[in-house]
Amino acid sequence: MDTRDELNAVSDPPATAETGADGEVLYRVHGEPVAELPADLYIPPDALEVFLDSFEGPLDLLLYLIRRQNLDILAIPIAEITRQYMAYIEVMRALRLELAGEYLVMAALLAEIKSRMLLPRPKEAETDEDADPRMALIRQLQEYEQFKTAAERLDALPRMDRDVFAAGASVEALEGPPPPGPTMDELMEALAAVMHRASLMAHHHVSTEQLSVRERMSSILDSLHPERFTDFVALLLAAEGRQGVVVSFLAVLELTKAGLIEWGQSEPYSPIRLRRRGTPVDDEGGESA
Amino acid sequence: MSESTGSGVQAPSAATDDDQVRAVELAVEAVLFAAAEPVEPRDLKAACEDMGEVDQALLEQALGRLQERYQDRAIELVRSAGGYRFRVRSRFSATVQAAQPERPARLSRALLETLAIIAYRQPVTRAEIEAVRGVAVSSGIMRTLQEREWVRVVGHKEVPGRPALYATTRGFLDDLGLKRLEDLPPLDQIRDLADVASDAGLSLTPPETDEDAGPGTNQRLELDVAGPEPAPPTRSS
Amino acid sequence: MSESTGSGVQAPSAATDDDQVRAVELAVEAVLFAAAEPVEPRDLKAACEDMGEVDQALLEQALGRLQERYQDRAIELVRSAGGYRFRVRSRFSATVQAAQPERPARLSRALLETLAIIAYRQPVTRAEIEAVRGVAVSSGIMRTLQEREWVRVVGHKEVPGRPALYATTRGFLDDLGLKRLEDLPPLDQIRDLADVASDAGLSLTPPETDEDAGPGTNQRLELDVAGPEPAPPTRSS
Repeated sequence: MDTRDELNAVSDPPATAETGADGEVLYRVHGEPVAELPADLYIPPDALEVFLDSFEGPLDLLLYLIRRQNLDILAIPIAEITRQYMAYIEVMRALRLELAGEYLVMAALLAEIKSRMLLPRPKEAETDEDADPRMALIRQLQEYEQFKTAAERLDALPRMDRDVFAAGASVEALEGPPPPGPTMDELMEALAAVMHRASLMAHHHVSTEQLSVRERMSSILDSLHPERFTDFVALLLAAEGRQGVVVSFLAVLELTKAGLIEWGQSEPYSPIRLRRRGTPVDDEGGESA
Repeated sequence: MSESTGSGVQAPSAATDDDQVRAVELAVEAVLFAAAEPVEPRDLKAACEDMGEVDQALLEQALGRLQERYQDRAIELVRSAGGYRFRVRSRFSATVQAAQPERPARLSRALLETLAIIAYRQPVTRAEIEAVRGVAVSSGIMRTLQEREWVRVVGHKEVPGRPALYATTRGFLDDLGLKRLEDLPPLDQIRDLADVASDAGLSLTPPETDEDAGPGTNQRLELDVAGPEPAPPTRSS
Repeated sequence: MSESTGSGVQAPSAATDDDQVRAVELAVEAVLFAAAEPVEPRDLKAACEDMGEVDQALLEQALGRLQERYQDRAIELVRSAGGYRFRVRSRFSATVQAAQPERPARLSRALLETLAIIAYRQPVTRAEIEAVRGVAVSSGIMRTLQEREWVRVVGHKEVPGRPALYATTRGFLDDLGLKRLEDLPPLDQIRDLADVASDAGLSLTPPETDEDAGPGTNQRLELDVAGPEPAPPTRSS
């Protein structure tokens, strides 16, 4: 490949159109990016975003580009790979995927390697990295691939609770000093940790009100039968006042939304009745030794 | 099969039946030992569905054999409100206790997190708890929570497989000294607590935006279902 | 006891021994079924303390019998890093899964890659993990791994900032049914840089020269230094 083209590919990423020697096309139609992906991998346009989003980082993307062409890591055609890499970055940008800084750092590194390869090499300073600027990158790619493979193998091992299951028995019949109970502090601390982890912080507006609805959902669900209808009005206890009625009503709506209960009415204007969806749970049975 | 064939045919037929009983017996054994709570007879039948027709009689025969099998063992097969389960015989109380030399003074983090999520998200399925926690919830934890009577099954979600829906109990509130669930601190307050903790440089540093999907990308989707949309996490540093 | 007593005493003595083995067997059975996690031999012995001296041989005899007892059952007695546990035999996994319809969420690639690096390189800092993956490792992933008790902080590296050093736990091995770290699938061997060089038609000095560099620059070379022994190379291209 002509060195001038290589340079252009880096300094001028395919913002409008670029046709590579292998016929890969990446362009936009009416401002919409369209990528015709390599023949060895058909990706429906809808899945493109998912596809691009699925790279674990710049090394992963580079590895993909190299492997896709069945190339040995050790012989990366830097110019070609750089061009493709930039093309993918451009698509990510056009799709407004969150483009982590690492991708841009890698782009800069590729550009640097390219430029260094174009320069005449000073004979005296021939350590490995200087001899071939690709060396460091190659090592990094090899190492990443090593762990990528290891991760896949790790995932393939039979795992507790997914592929194999522990065998346990109830300890209910056992006697002994009562184990510790939960303290409010412990509970709150645990929940705070979960919320951090799960990025639940958006739930600013979950109030005590909603919590009472949640509780009511549990108790209503518990009181309903799958086979017998219950009068809706019976669930609204006047003794609880207006707030209690509202809570029950909201709970019923939530349960309906969750598909846990169903409504029935034998004829117009007759009482609205509810029952739990699904088949009955077994009734209490005696314990056998 | 005509009855005129006599014992020559009877024997293999009995053997086949016996094989089937044994197959059901083993399947039931596997399910009961892996379950977090008592298993209803029809769920046991469902677990054996690839063994042909498993009727009540066959199931009971298998259960009977299982019960016999553990007659003089350290565990027993019992039937209680929710169905069948294995439990450790009470005469091993001291033994089991002796095996835990240093009794944990507090509950495990995993158990507390699970309990907290059930309290705030009830009624909730195990998969939903896992989606929030980002890690699997073991059957052992669910079993413990129910045996301590802090959590119970209040129904089943009408989706394939009918997963159990968990809720907290009266006993849970009693143990916390609360009258009702809404006496639990509102989530806002817990958020503040979490912020304080992270400001203090404790283990609760806020998660980063990308890459965060512990159990895959569907974690975020699950959260969408459970509540208002998760805003970008607050990066407080 | 004198040896002159002959078989008249031998028989009861053997019977007593047998009773003792059986007592230990049942005690161990109770403890294992009651425990949510694998139980260490030490704790199993502690459970039998009121049965007189229970030495290693006796414990092993009891465990052997227990194993035999469940030979053709749906569950099996296994040993992993944390000790002994009963688990459902893998051929019944599908049955259990059918009865527990909610699959645990899949682990993200980001999490798995991070876990793999920690497993094979431990103890390792977050910066070192990031150097291998080429992207930032989110706090969420590190916390999820720790919450799941697969990873823990084992110390701090004595470099500026004293970053935490992460390692895998026994629970990690237990969850994968492994006895020790060496039982992990071997890492693919990375081709030597000298080969790389000769393939590339270059003459290079071996990479050792870089080893003295600071933590920032030599991360990639730590491969040769840390981590469990890379087992025989299985080169899968």
